[in-house]
Amino acid sequence: MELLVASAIGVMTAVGIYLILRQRTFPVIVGLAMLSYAVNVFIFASGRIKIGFPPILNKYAETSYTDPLTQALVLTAIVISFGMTAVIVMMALGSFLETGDDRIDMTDKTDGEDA
Amino acid sequence: MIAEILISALLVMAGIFGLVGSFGLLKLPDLMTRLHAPTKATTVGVGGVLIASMAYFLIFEGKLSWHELLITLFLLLTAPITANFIAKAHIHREMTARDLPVTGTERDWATLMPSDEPVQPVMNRVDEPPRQVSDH
Amino acid sequence: MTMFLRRLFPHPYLTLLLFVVWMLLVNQFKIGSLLMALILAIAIPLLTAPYWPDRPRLRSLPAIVGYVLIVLYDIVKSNFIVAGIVLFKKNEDLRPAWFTVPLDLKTPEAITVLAGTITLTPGTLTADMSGDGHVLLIHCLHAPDPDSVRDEIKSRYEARLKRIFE
Amino acid sequence: MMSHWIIAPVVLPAVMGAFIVLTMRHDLLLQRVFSIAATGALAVISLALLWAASVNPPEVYRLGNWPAPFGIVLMLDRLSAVMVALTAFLALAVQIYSASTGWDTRGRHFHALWQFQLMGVCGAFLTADAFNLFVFFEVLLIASYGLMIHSGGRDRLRAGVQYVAYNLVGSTLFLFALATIYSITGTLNMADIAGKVAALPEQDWAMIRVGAILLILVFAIKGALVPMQFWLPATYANAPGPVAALFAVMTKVGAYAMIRTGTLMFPPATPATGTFLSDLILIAALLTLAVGAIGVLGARSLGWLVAFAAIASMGTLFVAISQFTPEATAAALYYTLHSTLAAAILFLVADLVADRRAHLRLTEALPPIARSGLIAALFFAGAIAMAGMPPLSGFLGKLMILDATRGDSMALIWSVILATSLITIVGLSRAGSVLFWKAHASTPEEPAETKDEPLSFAAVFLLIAGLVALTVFAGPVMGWMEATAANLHDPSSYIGANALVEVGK
Amino acid sequence: MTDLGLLDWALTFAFACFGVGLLFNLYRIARAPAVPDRILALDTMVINVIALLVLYGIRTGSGINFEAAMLFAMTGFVSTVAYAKFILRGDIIE
Amino acid sequence: MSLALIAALPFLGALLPGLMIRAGRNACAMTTGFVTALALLMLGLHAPAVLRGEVIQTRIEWLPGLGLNANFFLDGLGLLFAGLILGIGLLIILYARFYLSKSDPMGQFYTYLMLFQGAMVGIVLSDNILLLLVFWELTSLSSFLLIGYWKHLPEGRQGARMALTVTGAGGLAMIAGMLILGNIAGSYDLTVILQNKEAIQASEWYLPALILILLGAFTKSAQFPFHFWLPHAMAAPTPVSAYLHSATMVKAGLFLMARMWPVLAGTPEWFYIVATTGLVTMVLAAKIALFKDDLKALLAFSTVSHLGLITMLLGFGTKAAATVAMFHIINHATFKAALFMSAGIVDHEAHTRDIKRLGGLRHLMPVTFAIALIASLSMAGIPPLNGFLSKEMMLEETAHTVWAGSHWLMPVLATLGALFSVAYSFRFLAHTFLGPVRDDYPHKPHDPGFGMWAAPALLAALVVIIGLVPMTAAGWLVDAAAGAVTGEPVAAKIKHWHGLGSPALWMSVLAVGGGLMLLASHARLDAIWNATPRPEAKRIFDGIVEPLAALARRVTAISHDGSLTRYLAIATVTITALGYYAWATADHGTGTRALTPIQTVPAIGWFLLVVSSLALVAFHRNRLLTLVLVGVIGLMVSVGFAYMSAPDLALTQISVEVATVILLLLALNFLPKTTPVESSGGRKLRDGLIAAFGGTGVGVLIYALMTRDFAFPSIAEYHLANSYKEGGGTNVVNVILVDFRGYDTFGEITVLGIGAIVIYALTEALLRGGPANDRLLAWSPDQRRAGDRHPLMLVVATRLMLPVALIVGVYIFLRGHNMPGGGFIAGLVVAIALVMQYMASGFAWTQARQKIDYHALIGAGVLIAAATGIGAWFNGVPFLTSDFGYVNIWPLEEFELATAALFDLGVFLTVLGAVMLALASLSRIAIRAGETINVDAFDIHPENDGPRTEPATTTTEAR
Ligand code: NA
Ligand code: NA
Repeated sequence: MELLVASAIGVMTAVGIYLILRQRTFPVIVGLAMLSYAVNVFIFASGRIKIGFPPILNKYAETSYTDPLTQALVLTAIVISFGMTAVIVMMALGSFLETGDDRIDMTDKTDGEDA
Repeated sequence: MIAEILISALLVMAGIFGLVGSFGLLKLPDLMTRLHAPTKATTVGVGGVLIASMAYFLIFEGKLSWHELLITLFLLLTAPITANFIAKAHIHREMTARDLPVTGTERDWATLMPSDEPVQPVMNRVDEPPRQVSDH
Repeated sequence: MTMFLRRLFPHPYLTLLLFVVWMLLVNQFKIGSLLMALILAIAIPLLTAPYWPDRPRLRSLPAIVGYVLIVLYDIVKSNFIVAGIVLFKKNEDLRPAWFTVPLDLKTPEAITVLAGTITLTPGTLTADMSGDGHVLLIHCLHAPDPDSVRDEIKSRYEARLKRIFE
Repeated sequence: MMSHWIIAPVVLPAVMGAFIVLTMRHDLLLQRVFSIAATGALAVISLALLWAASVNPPEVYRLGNWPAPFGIVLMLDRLSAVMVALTAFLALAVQIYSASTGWDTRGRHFHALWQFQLMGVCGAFLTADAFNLFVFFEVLLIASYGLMIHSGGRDRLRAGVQYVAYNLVGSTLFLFALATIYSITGTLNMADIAGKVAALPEQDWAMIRVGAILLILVFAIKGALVPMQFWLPATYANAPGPVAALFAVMTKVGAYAMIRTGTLMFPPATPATGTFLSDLILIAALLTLAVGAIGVLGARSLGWLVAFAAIASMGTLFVAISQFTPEATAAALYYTLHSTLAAAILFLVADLVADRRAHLRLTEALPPIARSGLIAALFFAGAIAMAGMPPLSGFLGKLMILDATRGDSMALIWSVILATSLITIVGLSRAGSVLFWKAHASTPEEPAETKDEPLSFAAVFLLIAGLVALTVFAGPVMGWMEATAANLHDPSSYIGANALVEVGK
Repeated sequence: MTDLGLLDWALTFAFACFGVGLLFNLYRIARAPAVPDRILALDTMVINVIALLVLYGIRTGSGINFEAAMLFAMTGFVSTVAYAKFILRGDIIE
Repeated sequence: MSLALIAALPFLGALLPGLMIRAGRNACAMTTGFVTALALLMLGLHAPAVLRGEVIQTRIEWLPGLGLNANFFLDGLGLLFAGLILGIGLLIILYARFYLSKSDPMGQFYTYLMLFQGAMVGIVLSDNILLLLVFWELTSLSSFLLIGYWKHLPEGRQGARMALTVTGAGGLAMIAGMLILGNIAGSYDLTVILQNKEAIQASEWYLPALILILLGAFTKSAQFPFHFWLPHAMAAPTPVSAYLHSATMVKAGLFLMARMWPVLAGTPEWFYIVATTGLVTMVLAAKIALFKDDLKALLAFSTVSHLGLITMLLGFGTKAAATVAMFHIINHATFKAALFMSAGIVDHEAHTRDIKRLGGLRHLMPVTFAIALIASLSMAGIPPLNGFLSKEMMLEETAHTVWAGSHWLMPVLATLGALFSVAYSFRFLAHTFLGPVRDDYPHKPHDPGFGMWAAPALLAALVVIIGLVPMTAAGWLVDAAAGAVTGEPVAAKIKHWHGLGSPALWMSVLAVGGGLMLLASHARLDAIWNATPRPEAKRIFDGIVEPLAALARRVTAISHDGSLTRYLAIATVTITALGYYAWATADHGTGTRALTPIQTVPAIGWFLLVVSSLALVAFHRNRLLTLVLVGVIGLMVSVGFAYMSAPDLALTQISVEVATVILLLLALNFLPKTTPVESSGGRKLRDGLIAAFGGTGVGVLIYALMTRDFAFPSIAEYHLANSYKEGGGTNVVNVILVDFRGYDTFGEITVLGIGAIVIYALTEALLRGGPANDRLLAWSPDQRRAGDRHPLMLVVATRLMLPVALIVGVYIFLRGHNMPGGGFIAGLVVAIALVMQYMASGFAWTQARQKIDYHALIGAGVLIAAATGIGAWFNGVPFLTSDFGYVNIWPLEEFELATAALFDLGVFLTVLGAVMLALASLSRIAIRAGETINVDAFDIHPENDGPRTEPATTTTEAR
């Protein structure tokens, strides 16, 4: 499983990087979402993989559990990146409505010359 | 033993129907026919698995789990809506009134009814001189 | 009193349903659960009542149960038929068809149940509705004889629903 | 346990922010009164904390009463106390400016976002938990997104999107780094990490080095260290003036985190990481100085000029940080205080000009503005502070940094610092001459329109007074910073405060 | 998991069926004439995943993932409707 | 203390003019003059002691950590310079009062002047080289203000910038030099450094320090090749020129060389650098002065030349030469200040300084002529004036100096310099004042009032007095100053006549004679001069600075061109490369942890995930399809979590994923539906490589991590062990979230809440007016829309599903502490249920039927969470300390009454409010774009006909 998880993280990261290098806001946002998927799984995997041992305590059995801490961290990370995604989506929309195009580069105007 | 056979049978049947559902998606010729396939995956397929699960937990673990029933109900409730929406999307995208039977009433099919707004080209092609806004 | 009850239970069947759902969710039969179920089953319909104006009156519980059983039976039966079609019938031999079902039903809820039933029973699928809500557009996977399908829908399902809802 | 005051700099703005959103979002006056009062209270509390940190050893605050390293703890030491105090005072002055110039009326939720921004910054300074640092980075970032695009507008939004996108990459990187570090050390408490990293078996060194460098890169983004500085100019130049002024402390969060990380978790003496972090920081810092100074000389608008000046100051700061010696760290801390105020002053001056001008381009002159003389004087003060010229504290800071950077690379460091100073001086003098002198060439008459916002000028004067105080009291301030640096470079008391103790729950 | 051979076999069979089903769905997502087809495939995929989750619950004798299955059903439905509504109207919550 | 006060007085005085100008120009000038006079008086009180050879010191601790202290000392050198600065300063204040016109802001002028004066006094009194640097840089700054005083003159602005740039650069070099010096001496105190000659001159850092310090001195004193800025600084008002460029600022460099003379001088390096520079400067500048037509430019180059002379003398490194240097400093200050003021008077009266337009003023301005006559004769070195005395002594020194083995080079060049000096001095006099009266002056000149000529007249008197009785008038001062410079007692012998055997006599005669001859042929030489191409300082300076500025502009514009894609590419490459570097430069043993076996169905899931991700790259232009693929990926990630023992993650991921897709769909409605092809093949390849590079790095890293065990036991073990016992919950993840790390969660929900209000505020800003609002008002859909907005089946189904989903939400909320679930997921479930309702019947329809304010939800949520934490304070325990107990209030469900549950309620409310507020904001945009609001729940009602809608304005917009 480790190989699958690692390669999946790698692929998602790569796709995310490729997309954040595009020139329109939309693919960049999708790329950021991919990166956040990738990093979430990365955090999760950094607690090592254990199949079939969820961190729900079982009073009746002597069992081992998977790392609950990384899961909690991922949860926090998911929520935060959700908030961030919502904001950037909205800002991208606002920027599109203000300017009439959804380019992410500002090369048409090299210097923020106006007040 | 009988329970085991029963559950196994349910599972096998469920598996087959689930697979048929997905296979239909591949095999059938167009969207409208393909749309029929997943109903099987939904109903007998997942339904079978869920009932097998209930039975399994009741018989082998000694606890009756009702969650599966809820899931089944939910899937049954939503499947028609899903199908309806995808069909409407298909009709909207691919079909005209001529491709469909007439309603026989004064109005056309709901999806094909004229919408209230005119259609314009994409916004960023509108050549509107950007107005400078300043806070000052 | 009736007024009070109607206000307390804007949707008695919904209340019942939620009560059952809660019990299914908590998966345990205790007094506490029952009480919680009751509280929620009363509170939530009250909260959501504005989203469900003009609720239909359901006439008879046995008719509802009967209808559900018939539909379940039909689902299983027709599943096999359609699975056969998917698996064994060549695409060239397939006779998909569009047809319409004019409605006698007027209640939105009833129409929805009918449309859902049509979709759930494999082989047929409710694709759309006429702009006035009086006709359903049905797609049939393999219907050499659409008229018979329409007739069966009307007699087997719609008629029963009419009894339940109107 | 001293008190709950340690967490007040987080809870107070958080509650105030939420309170504003909940109860007074329709009444700007209420917002102003409560928000400024809260910031004032924060300033007072921060002074108390500063005092406490001065007389007491580092103090731990166990959130949820869980023992370290299992729960999250806050640490109040001299460094975090001074950073919180800096933030509070900067925020107070700039907030008065915002209210006085009416910036807070030009969009919604200014004050709530302001409070949340403070919550995030203070939280980041106080926490001793690496993941919690991430969380508060995010708090301060998302609030900064809102403040950056406050009142909207075409360029601001486009720059805002870039700012957010770039920082989201940074946030992702932060998580990669934290997961890597946790995956090796099995802990998140920074003091605990320090101990674990120091004792790390050799086969895990490569991983911890990767984790460390990724972490440093996150802080490099925040601190605008080349080549991660690109987000800054457009962001700061397009942000509302007071927001940019407040952002002056945001880059310092990066610097703070770098100091904390580099002295606590990965000090150069640690075998696993060695000096490779400090070497990289030094190279990047010198480049940052160069990029900043060149940008000051080449900026076409005042906003960009100030932004690049801020970058250059970060370069100077990071040069000092990269030495990781007590002397250099002390100098870095002094320079942190100075450069934060200096950048804020210039951003506010730029805003004062912007308020009276159609544009801030430096390529063409516009007629003189109302209160030109006063604003020019303020600009002059800010510019000499930023350029590190006497008599203001920038000169002292720079002298201290030069004095503290003695080593193999002394000649290089000195050359870069001094050469970039010259470039900065030239750039600033050219800008000032176009903005305030050339104007008189086109139309000799004074403009009729005058807006009187005495409080906004008072706010700038307050910041300048801060610089003057830093200059006059350089001796005591520096003495304090030396003690702080000594604590940082001998983190035993910090680590000791985090030691596992049984806590009665 | 108990050592019931038959049930085990049936489970494996069901796993295989729904697993292969997923691959079919993937094919339909990758190769389809239009987006509605893909939405359909995704919807079916959700259903297959639900089935797999429940099967996994039987195999491990644990009901821990039932909530997940329930939520998959709910979110699968909502997102399918959202995609379709987008095609139909552009604005999904007009 | 009093020395510090002398230095501080001008600074304090700088505060007054701005104020006193309100009382009138006289009051302003008098106040300023009074302050200066006071400082001068205080200095004078110290003079007797200093002349006795005492050194007066004041020490104030400032920045002891650095060794920068406000230490002052006064010796003969300091006395000489401070006296000049304050004394001439006083005269300048007087002169300026009459020179400045009514339109000039006089308060500003005096303020700058006092700042400058303070900085100069500070320099000459500093006993700490860092303190000296402070004042040194201050002179650059204040002179910048003074030179640029006439803001409207482009020459003024440019001259100011040039002066600042050149002297600033020198100052910076000097900082380095001084730091080195201090480092060698072990102190930054001058008195200490001055006693460390051997250590300093023996140090390997001596030469660098010397060069760096001399750079500072040379730039300040306008020595070749840095002489070019001084003439351009002449755009300043004449009082400024007279002050800065005769008596003070330019002499700061000389002062510094004199100050450091005891430790730096006496080496060959010193001699060759300083003496040569001085000599070259003297000759070159004198020659240029001869051909300047602008009176002030002529005087400026003359100043440069004389500074060169003094520099050369200091460079000789002998006691005698240093003594002459001191004497000439005095003399030059007197005659040059007088000359500048005369030139200013001419300019003031005739409205021109162009020598070619002048002449004959002797008749019109006799007083001015008299002053100028005395001063310029002194400058020319005509006996018996003071200029003659020091020039003679200078020539004498050169005659004994050997330069690189040559005995004649020094004297010959020095004589040449003197010759030029005679020539330009006489030219100044002759071409301005002699000759016939002209009728084409721009303004008819006549002598100004007494106030204006009083100051130069006084100076001219000094010229004469020192010339006549040098030993009485200046000898004592020269002795004191030279004694301080050389560190030995000096008794200068200043005489008019050294006898016929003195080489200086003949050199002098040669200079005067040659000079007069040169002047005679000036017209011809001038023609040649004008015809000769030569480097023009301003053009060279501009030629350096402007291209550099342009280059900086280009570099900045190109590197910071607003291309985020490039910024991100650079960032990604940097991150990845440094990651690899960190990895490659240390040990990474192979992991020993046992691998988890791969099963078939998970492998299929992996395949789906990977294929969909890659498909995203291929299909990303079709944005709707992109979202469908994101849906697949999200699904696979969630189910992967479920499989890998993370049910809470599965629940969260899937609900977040849906909420995200919905947000994106809402936004996509207004965005273009496709992404155009913009990247070239090469660009795609580049990005692909970067992506592959980064992805591989991350994959390798996590694989390496997963295949080894923690180096130390994880803190998670504590969480597992204490979750139930101490945290009261069996779902350890949830207990971590609401208890062990509840503080993280507090931050996290705040993030969500902030995000929502950011979105809200942005929406307000967009709808407030402006291009976005205009675009929305003019908006119409870019795709055909179906006729049926609220399909009946969905509406009806939702009526049932909403309550069910809500009850599921309650269930998930309540069980969270022990089983997968909790406030966050519950919040999302409820939010999604509400979204379903929105999709069914429309936003506005739904909104009109509920009374919850989403802002309030967020605020209340955060406040509840915070209050839960604060509540702990009242128990005397830290923020967020939880308390719990299983409460069994019969007959209710046994539920846990944990403060953590209350905290979770805060989480729930915030999440719900945040998601809903974000969606509501998007809907408001749609409404502005012309969305109508339906009156009925669905468009098609079988019992009535057709959709009924109304314009949005009649209904309350979303909150
Ligand atoms: Na809408
Ligand atoms: Na939970």
